[in-house]
Parts: sequence; C-alpha cells; structure tokens
Amino acid sequence: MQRLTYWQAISQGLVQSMERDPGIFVAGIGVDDFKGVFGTTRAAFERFGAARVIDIPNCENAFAGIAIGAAAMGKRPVVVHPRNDFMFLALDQIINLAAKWKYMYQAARGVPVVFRGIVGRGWGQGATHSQSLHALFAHFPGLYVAAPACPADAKGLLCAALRGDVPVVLLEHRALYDLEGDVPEEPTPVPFGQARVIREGTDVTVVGASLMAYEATRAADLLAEHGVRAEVIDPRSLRPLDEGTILRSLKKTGRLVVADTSWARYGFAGEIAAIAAEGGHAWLRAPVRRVTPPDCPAPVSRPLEEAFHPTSMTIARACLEVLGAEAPWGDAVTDVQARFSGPY
Amino acid sequence: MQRLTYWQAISQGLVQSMERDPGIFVAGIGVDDFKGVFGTTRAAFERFGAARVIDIPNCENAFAGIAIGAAAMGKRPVVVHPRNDFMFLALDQIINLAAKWKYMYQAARGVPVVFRGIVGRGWGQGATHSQSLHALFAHFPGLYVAAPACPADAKGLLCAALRGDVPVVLLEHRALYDLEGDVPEEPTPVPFGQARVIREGTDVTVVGASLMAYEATRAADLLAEHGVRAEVIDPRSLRPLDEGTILRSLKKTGRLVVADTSWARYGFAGEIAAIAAEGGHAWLRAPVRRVTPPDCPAPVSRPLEEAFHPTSMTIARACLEVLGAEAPWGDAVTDVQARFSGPY
Amino acid sequence: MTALRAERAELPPEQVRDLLRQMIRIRCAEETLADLYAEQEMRTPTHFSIGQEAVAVGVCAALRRDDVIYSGHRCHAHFLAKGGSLPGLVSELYGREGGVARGRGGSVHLAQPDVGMIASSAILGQTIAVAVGSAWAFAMDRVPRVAVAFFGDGAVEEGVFHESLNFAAVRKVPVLLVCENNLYSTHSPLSVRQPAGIAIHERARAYGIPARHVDGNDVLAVYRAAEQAVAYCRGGAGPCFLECATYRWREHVGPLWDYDRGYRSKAEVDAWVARCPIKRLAEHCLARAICTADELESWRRECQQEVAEAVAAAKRSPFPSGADILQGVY
Amino acid sequence: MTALRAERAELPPEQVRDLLRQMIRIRCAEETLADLYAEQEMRTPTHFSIGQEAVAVGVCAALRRDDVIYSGHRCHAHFLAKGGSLPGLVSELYGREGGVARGRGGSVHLAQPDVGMIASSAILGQTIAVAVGSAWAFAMDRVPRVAVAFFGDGAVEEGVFHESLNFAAVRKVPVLLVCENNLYSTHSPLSVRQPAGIAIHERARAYGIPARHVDGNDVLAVYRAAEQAVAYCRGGAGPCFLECATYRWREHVGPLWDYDRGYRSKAEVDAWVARCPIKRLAEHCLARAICTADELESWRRECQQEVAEAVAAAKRSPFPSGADILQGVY
Ligand SMILES: Cc1ncc(C[n+]2csc(CCOP(=O)(O)OP(=O)(O)O)c2C)c(N)n1
Ligand SMILES: Cc1ncc(C[n+]2csc(CCOP(=O)(O)OP(=O)(O)O)c2C)c(N)n1
Ligand SMILES: [Mg+2]
Ligand SMILES: [Mg+2]
Repeated sequence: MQRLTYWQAISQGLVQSMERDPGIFVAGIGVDDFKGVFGTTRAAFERFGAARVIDIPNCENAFAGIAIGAAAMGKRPVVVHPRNDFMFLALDQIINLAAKWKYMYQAARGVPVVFRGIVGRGWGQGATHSQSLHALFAHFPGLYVAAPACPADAKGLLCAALRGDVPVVLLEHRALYDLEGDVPEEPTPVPFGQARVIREGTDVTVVGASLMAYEATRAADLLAEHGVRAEVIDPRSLRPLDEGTILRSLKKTGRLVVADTSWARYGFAGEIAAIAAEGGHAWLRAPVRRVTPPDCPAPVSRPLEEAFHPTSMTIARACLEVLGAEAPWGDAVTDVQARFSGPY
Repeated sequence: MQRLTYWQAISQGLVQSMERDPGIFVAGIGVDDFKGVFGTTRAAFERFGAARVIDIPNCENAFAGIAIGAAAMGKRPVVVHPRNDFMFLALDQIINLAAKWKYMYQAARGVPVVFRGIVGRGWGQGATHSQSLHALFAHFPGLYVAAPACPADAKGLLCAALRGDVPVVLLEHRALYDLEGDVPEEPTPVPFGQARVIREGTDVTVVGASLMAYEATRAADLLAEHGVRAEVIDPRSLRPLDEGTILRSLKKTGRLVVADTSWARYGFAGEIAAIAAEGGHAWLRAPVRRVTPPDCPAPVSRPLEEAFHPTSMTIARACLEVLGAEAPWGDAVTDVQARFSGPY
Repeated sequence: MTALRAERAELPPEQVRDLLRQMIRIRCAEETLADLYAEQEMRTPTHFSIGQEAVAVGVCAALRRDDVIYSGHRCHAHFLAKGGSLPGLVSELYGREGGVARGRGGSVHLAQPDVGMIASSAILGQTIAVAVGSAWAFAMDRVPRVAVAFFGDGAVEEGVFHESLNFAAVRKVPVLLVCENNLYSTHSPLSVRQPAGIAIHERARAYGIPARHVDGNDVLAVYRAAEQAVAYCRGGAGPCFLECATYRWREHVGPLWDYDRGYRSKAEVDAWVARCPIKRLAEHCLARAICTADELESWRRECQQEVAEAVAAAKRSPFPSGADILQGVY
Repeated sequence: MTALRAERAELPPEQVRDLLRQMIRIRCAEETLADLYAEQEMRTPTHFSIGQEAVAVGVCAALRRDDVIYSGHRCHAHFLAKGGSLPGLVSELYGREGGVARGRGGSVHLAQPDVGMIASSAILGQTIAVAVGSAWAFAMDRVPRVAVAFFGDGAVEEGVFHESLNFAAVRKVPVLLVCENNLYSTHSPLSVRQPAGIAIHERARAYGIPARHVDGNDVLAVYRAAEQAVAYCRGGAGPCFLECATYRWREHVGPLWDYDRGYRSKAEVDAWVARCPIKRLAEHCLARAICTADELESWRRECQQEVAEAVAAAKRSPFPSGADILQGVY
C-alpha cells in the first residue's frame, strides 16, 4: 500500500473516479487555481482541464441547485466549499431539494451530487470559519453524510459517494489534510454506514468523528501508557450511522465518551449518547461523557482557541473520569495544528 | 384570566409589546394582508399600520440581515416566516451573524431580532412545508430558541423575546394555532430556560416540545385512565435548556420517553436522551425511547401522513413499552388536525 | 436584441388549433379539480393556473420532447402542457399510488421525466437554479437540448434568481427563463416588492441576457417569442428571458375566487377575465375559420370526459400503505 | 443620473492634505503589519487593503461621525478611515484583550460602534444586507443618517447583494453601496465570474438605483462622487451605488506578493502599483504646493511612530484567559 496524506488521497480518489466516469466534474470557487483547494483539485485540473474542473462565481445557493440540475441530467457534480460554513447559504437546495428529490418525486434515481465541505480549526479563523456542520446535515433524511478521519477513508468515501445515486455531503477536516496514512492504490469505495474500530479496548468506548477520531486515537495511546484500554470508534459516516458497532463496543466496555468538533447541544455527541441510552442502557455502567467545544462561538485569540477545541488530552481526561480515575499526566500531547503556520 | 387561542395570544402579545416599545416592528411576507399570518399580525397592522407592520419582498436571506442591521441601530424587528422551512435561506445571516454578533465583536449589546417561524403539519403540505428546525437552530450558541406549546407560552415567550438583547428564534406550531387556553392579560414574559411541568407523575417522564408537549399531555390523560401516571415536561425553550427539571423528573420516575416533531437522528429527542445518559444515568431504570417521525421526508398522502406524525397514541404506547406493559386500547384519541379543512 | 425580435408570421392552422385545444384541456382539468376540491378528498395545497394557461402552452409548444422544463408551486399547466399525464396529476392530488409521485409529492411536486417535466417545487425560486444546471449539462455534452424555468414575478426577488442568471450568462447555458408576471406574490402587489418604473426583464438585461416582454394572455405571441428564444438557446448563444404578463383568476392557494379580500378589486379581476387567453384565441380561430363553434364545444366535452375519467381512476387508485412510508428515500 | 454627476470643483487644500495623510497612515499601518506577519504572532487570516486605500478614505471623508459603515473580509482600511482605533486594530490582530473585539473577532471582525464602524464580516456579501437594514432604521426614524456598505466585485455575485439592492430600492433607504472592483475574487478574474461587456454598476441601475463608475485610485474623484451620493441618500431619495476601480497589490489573504502564482502577471501588478493612489495624490499636492516633500516625509515618520506604538501596546496587552471563554455569548 502507498502512503499518502489526506489531501493527496482525496486528490487521487478524485482523479481515479473521474477517469472511470466521464460524467463527473468538479466545481467550486478556485478549484482550478494554483492552490487547488489545498491541493485536492490540482491534479484533476492538470489532468482533465477546465472542462471538468470548473471555477465558478460566488453563488453557493444557486450553485447547489445548478449541480442538482446537472445531476438530474446524468452528471455527477462534485461541489467544493473551502469552508463548510459557507454551506449555510446552500442549505435550501441541499436539504429542501437534493435530500428530498428521490422521495418527493418518487424518482427512479436520486440526484447524486457530492458536496465537499472543509471544516476549519484554529489559527484565528474565528467564529464563521471553524464550524462543523455534520450533525446539521445528518439530521435530514435523504442525504448521506460522512466525515473521513484518515487518508484511506477520505479517498474511499469519496469514491463511494461518486458511485451511488444519493446526494452526499463529505465533511473533510482541514487539520487532517497533512496527516499521512496507508491508502489503497485502487479507487476502492468505503461503504457508507460502516464504522471503523480504530483501536480495540475493553475499558471504555470512545466515539469521535472527523478530527476527533484522530484525537481519540491519540488519547487511547496516552491511556494505554497508563494501563487503560480504550476502544476507539470512528463512525466515518454519520448518515447512515452504524449503531451496531457502537452498541457492540458498549456491551464490552460499559462506558462511553463521545468527542465532537461541534457543540454538545443537539449535535453528534448527543446522538451517540442517545443511542447508548436507548439501545445500550443495559450495559452502561457509568454516565456518558461528551467532550465538545464550550457553548460559545469559536474565538480567535490563541489561549481561547486552546480552551475551545477538544484534544486528545481532554478526551483522555474524560475517559479517566468515567472510569473514576484521576488524570496522571500533564499536557504531554502536542496539537496536530502545532506545525501549521497559517494563514490557512 | 382570559381564554385565548394560541394565535390570539401571539397577536395580543405582539400588540402589547409594540405598545410598550416603539422600536418594535413586524415584517414578513404578507404580514399586512387579510390573513395576517393566520391572524397573528392582523391586529398589530390595524393598530399600528404600515409603518410598523411591513410587507416585504421575497428575500429571506437579505431580510434576516436587514433585520440585524436595523437591530444594530436600536430597533427590535420581528421577522415572520409563514413556514420555518423557508428559513434555510436565512440561516447564514441568523447563524453566521446574528448568533455570533455579540461574541465575535464583543459588542455591548446583541442584535435582538425575533425570528418567528411556523411549523406545518399534515394536510398534504409535504416534504418542504412540514419540517421543524428547532434542533438545528438550538445547536448554535448565541441564539435563544423556543417552541411554545400553549397559548400562554406563545404570548409569554414572545414578550420575553421582545425585551432581551438576544436574537431569538420562536418556532410556533400551526397545528396549535386554534388551541385555547388561559392567558394572562398583561404582557408578562415567560423566561427562557425554564421548563413547564404540565402533568405531574411518578411512573414515566415524557418530554415533548411544541406540538409534542400537547400530544404528550393527551397521552398522559389516556395513560391515567389505565393507572399509569406520566409526568409531562415541556421544555418550552430549547436554548437555553432547563436540564434540571428534566433530571429531577427522571430521578422520580426512572423512565424517559421523548417525543419530537422532527427526526430522531441528531435532533431534539437525542439531546434529551443524552442528558439522561449523562446526568440521569444513576436513575434510569429502562432504555430511553424516542418517539419521532420515521426517517423519511414528510409525505403527502393521508395514510402516509398518519404513519409519519407522532401522536398521543404513539407516545402512550412508547410509555407502556418502557414500563414493560401492553397497550390496552385502540385508536381512541382523535387528532388535533382532524378539524382542519385546508388548504393551510 | 435580435434573438427576440417580434415576428408576425402566421402559424399553420393545425398548430393554432392545437394550442387552443391544449389551453381548453388545461382549463377544463383545473376547473373540474377546483370544483371537486370542496369535497376535501384532495388534501394538498393547490395553486391553480386558471387564467395563465397561454404561457405554459405557448412556451411548451416551442419545445421538443427531450427539452426539459422546471416549475414552481403553480405547476399544473406546465406539467400538462409538456405532456404530463392527466390521470397521473389527478391521482397525485388525491394522494393515490396512481399519482406521478405515488401520492408522496402532492400538487407542488409534479414531475414526469419521460416527457421532460423534471421537477416543480414549493420553494420560491429554487428550480430556476436547477433548470440552469440541466441546461449547463446539455452545453457540456454539446447536445442541442434546452431547459426552461417557469417562475413568477415573486420568485425574481429571491437571490437565487440572480445567482442563476449570472451563472447562466457567464457560461452561456441554453436555458430559457420564463417569468409569469401575474402582478402578485400571494397578496402583495408588485409595488411593495420591486422598484417602480423598471420591468422585471430589465434585470435579465443587466446580465446581457436577451430579454423581452410578451403579452402572456396571447398564446400566439408567447409561442412566437418562445420559438425564437428557444432557437437562440439551442444554437448555443446562451440564455434567454421572457417576461409574460398574465393574471391569476383564483385565490393564491385553493380553488376560490378572492376579489372580496381587499388586496385586489373585482374590477381588476373582471378586466383580466375579459382578456381570457382561451376566449381570445377562440375568437381569433372562429373569425378566421380555423375552427368551428361545434368543434370548440366537442373539444370541451372531450376534455371534460377525459378529466372525469382521470378523477374516476384516481378514486379507484389505492392509497399508499403506511407500511411503505420509507420507500424511495434512498 | 443627476444624483451622481461628476463635478470638478477643487477641494480646500486642508481637506486634500487630510485625505493624503490618511491614506499614508493606512498604508503605513498595513505595510508594517504585513512585515510583522512573518513573526507568526498575529494568528488570524488577514486580507490587506494595500493599494485600495483611496476608496476607504475618499468615501469615509464624505461621511459624518454618526453615519455608519459596514465592511467585509478586507476591512482594515475602512475601519481606520472611519476613525477606528489603530491600537485597537493591532491588538485585535495580536489576539489581545486590548483589541477592539478583545481578541475574539480577529482581522475580519472589526467593529467600533462609537465611530460608526458597525461590523465587518468574513462571509461574502453578508453585511450588504445589514447596511441596508441600518439605513432603513434611519429612514424609519427620519433621521438624516446614512449607512455605507463596502464590498468587493466578488460579493456582487451573491444572491444577498441583489435581494439587498431590491429592498433598498423599494423602500428608498439611505444606503450607499460601494463596490471595490479590484478585478479578482481570490484568484478568479471577473471573466469567469460575470458576463462580459456589462459593468457591475449596471446591475444596480436595473433596480433604478443611481450608479456610476469611479476611478478608485483617485481619492479626489472618489470623495467627490461619495459626497454627491451621500447627499442624495441623506436627502431621502434612496440608495446610491459607486463602482470603484482599484487593485489589490498583495496576495488575497496574507502579507506576500503573489504575481508569480499564475493567476495574474507581474506586469499587471506593476501597472497598478504605478497607479498608486498615494503616489498620485502626493504628486498632485506637490505640484500644486498643497504640501511639501518634507511634510510628506514627516507624516510618514509620524505614522510609523504611531504604528510602532500600537504594535508595542499590542504586545504588552494581555492575552485573554481561557477561563473567560464564555464571556459575551449572551
Ligand atoms: C422561499 C419561499 N418563500 C416564501 C414562500 C411562500 N410563497 C409561496 S408562493 C408565494 C408567492 C409567489 O409569487 P410568484 O412567484 O409571483 O408566483 P405566483 O403565485 O404569483 O404564481 C410565496 C411568497 C415560499 N414558498 N418559498
Ligand atoms: C459566502 C462566502 N463564499 C466564499 C468565501 C471565500 N472568500 C473569501 S474572500 C473571497 C473573494 C472575495 O472577492 P471580492 O468580493 O472581490 O473581494 P476582494 O477579496 O477582492 O477584496 C472569497 C471567495 C467567503 N468568505 N464567503
Ligand atoms: Mg405572481
Ligand atoms: Mg475583488
């Protein structure tokens, strides 16, 4: 297997998918520029040119509709948003139309648009460039929603999205873009609705999506040094959601920590906790813990950012708490963002 | 106390608030027409005229921003959406700006816009006119979000919204518009963040917002006939959320059913279940049950609508299930919508 | 704009007869449905097109079967004019399995892709963008197909209208934008919604899109304008815009007359009823012996028969079963 | 449009000197910040206005203190031109308690209500609507105040721009819309984003809004146009629109030069640098003895000093404490 970064994996998955299917095109603000959406669309542009990698005006709402209209005629548009926060402007088309298309018209086929949105974090991006909209999208039936946490999934989920007939929202995390991992050479789809057990363990189940799967894994490593065996689950796709894997783990560990990049209230962490309260009640031996940002907009200043974003440390502490233990270490683990030298 | 319907209570609260505060104005599509947003803005228009009850073009997104800009200059706009589904178009302004204003600018004062959105149900309104966006709004810090379930709260929460400095989303339910109840004559605010215990009980806690508080109450009546004492809690405001009242009830009953007008996944019902799993774990004697619409867009045809919307019956059944009992009755309770003769 | 020069060439009589017949059919279907509405068996908010048939019929007559159209909430006429199934429509309103969306979509979600009616939607302005996207797909594939978006004067106030026009103009996509200006958006007149003194189609011209105003109650004028516009689009020159002046007779949503509700006068409604597009073309045809009064009468009877059968079929068609509620989500 | 007739009356020398001094001050502040950026102590995405100072200074000079302005992501110049605190800006970039938003907002969220700088925002087009709303509030209260929205050529593609213009035109609100057309939106030239052959301000005219094109690197021209436009708005006649042609020298976001990145040429940048708005006015002033070279030099030094002090103050200002993270949400 090849080693690729997360962005390289997306780039490769895109190029390979476009080779397979001439109906795929990529569109978004600046997809064809020298930055190529943090590298992810650059190779596709070099390979397929402006006919299939298309710079567009600033029109998030209409363009979601335009993509739907192209998909209705047999195309497979990939629409890229450099920050998923801009997708608020496109929600009407995505949720009120794309998600409902197949059902509302009882159509033979859905409108398979793939909406890529990138989640930002840190470096002073602030309140409108640091949100994670995965729970919002995943609340509504009709979409698939995934948040890959490693290079292989970033590629595999994109490849899967580009084969089905379901509109898909893929939320990539900017802080993972330089993460390296093993990635299959082939454009092998990773099916929606199958969680990934990243670490096996028996003491506590940690569920985290997107960057929080990565942070949870680092938390598990930390905990392992202190004899605590955490099982780390990355749901990968939030809709459909693989409840089974989570519940099976809970049966084993009896304890649950959920970490999320978005707020606790009415979010991803709440849903996973709810699943435990519904289907895992018999096994739950301790209160569930949610590890999420505090209930405020994302601030800019560094000390506030550090207080805002959950990390492996906060996750590990929460695990110890549900185990009734004390945290034996200091701030030992460094942030995945530490290397990042802006502007973004 | 006077008896008023839900819509009359809103209408009265609006007029009285506008009398108190000349900075309040009401704006939205057709607020000044003969229907007056199902009666709620008619009296205000007759009283204050076109200068303060203002018909606007179809521009949900800009108008949210326009209201914010007016609020920043000291006004108190009430923006009305005849269906909250149209608010997808306005989310950028509401969530990316209004909700973050005070924090992001560290302003002395927030932008106190009141966004009223009406939730539809039934009569074939279908997929884009039957959604409930309360959980979506309430996920984001910076807003207050409430969903009144009775005439007194409809008036009281509106009056409260029109006094604070926080942008507020009020989600009213169309199916409750003709419901009658006792309403204080004065424009007395109902504070945000205080749940209402509608029925006291010891066997099971039922939490339902908006129409589901009403349905849960009817379910409790039904259950009472069979010796089951359900405690019914209406959170009233989803943000801030009164966890304490819910947890206190849970401590007493040990059982929880949550009913919602929106889908289970990543929604209101999940949040309440999560609170039970976090703070109420010690008391929870049975799995939590969520009573929500099935995981599909709202259909149009009557038998499908009946299968779609939770009712007092489905809530009562869920209560019996968590109690380990069997449902002893048929479809005895009639729908609040049964009287309704369209078009909407 | 040369793309949209008004021409006065006469149409072949067969074609004129066909336009008339189609308008009669749509009128007849809608009037029957409006009458039956009170039975409370159609439970779906319905926006009748009565009075506006000429736009749908005139534009669709200029299209090929594999051209596609999109509509909004007031979509019955567009659906039928493009060749949508009448029984499929009626059964949809009755919420039956025989409906085009098997009773899941209702009046505002009509679609029949095999005749090029791709989608209608109850969210104002939404499908304008979608039509642009379909047209763009045709341009990408270099196939000579055209997409049409039908929408009202209210929808042009939505931001999506502008974003869509800008994109269509930049990419020169073969989309025909048809605004049915019926002077109202629900109960709001144009004067409180758009600046005075500037016609809607001027907004399209600000993107360099050829645009003109047409008498939307003159189906021949609509047809001629649409034919030119469609040829312009099909030729690859880019989008075109038609603003068609017309009028809704009945209430905004529902089957009733509403000139007593304050927002418009009976005199105004009467004046527009007097300008009925069907009466107008019928008189034109009778005067020129393009058809006879007997023919007119028999067309009406045939349509009534067809609609009655569609209603009967709808009432026979089974309701969906609650057990099937999840069918077709994914 | 009579509202926006170009006039050639000379300004009093004191006023011209002031315009020049302000531009120098803003340039000096931004160039210093750009240099310091590499230290990685300012951790907030920053969009420099270098090269575009004339628009901010020319327009704000036509405003009163109680008029209000709104800006977007490229907001430093607007903030300073309206009288925003330089130390408050610098401390904000350094993420300190001394910042105008106490380090919570960053470079793109500058606000200082006491001088009429109400808000800037990183969401394209968002504040255009907000400015219209503030202007509408003035109209409601019949106070002679004006609101200004500054935005780029990219923002006009957003639907909110159109919805806002339509509303402003219908309600005749006293808002001045100022488009800084710097030819690019991030790295995309106008040609892939808007139809060729039609200037941006034509879009405003399609709403009946008086609109004109101004040389955005000629601060005197900007000032004159703004003065007329503001008078028109203040008089209650409705909104006005100025399209100001200008150019961004540095990269879209960040402190560097980027003419080697393919999307624009060094020749293009050089040509615009040669048209520097400061150089231009300085030459004008020197030629007419409105100021002396020594004065120019001393202004520069004074500004450098002021900026250096602001930077020192920022570095002394405390960081917010993580414990205060919830302050100010409600
Ligand atoms: C985004 C959105 N806003 C508001 C509405 C409510 N609404 C439904 S139809 C309508 C009027 C539309 O007017 P117009 O476009 O002129 O069409 P007409 O009804 O006159 O045919 C409105 C405001 C909606 N459906 N969607
Ligand atoms: C809604 C939204 N879409 C996209 C972006 C990303 N973005 C930030 S600045 C910018 C370019 C804006 O161009 P313009 O309005 O011309 O301003 P300029 O940068 O040239 O000053 C873009 C696309 C954004 N911030 N918000
Ligand atoms: Mg209309
Ligand atoms: Mg620009």
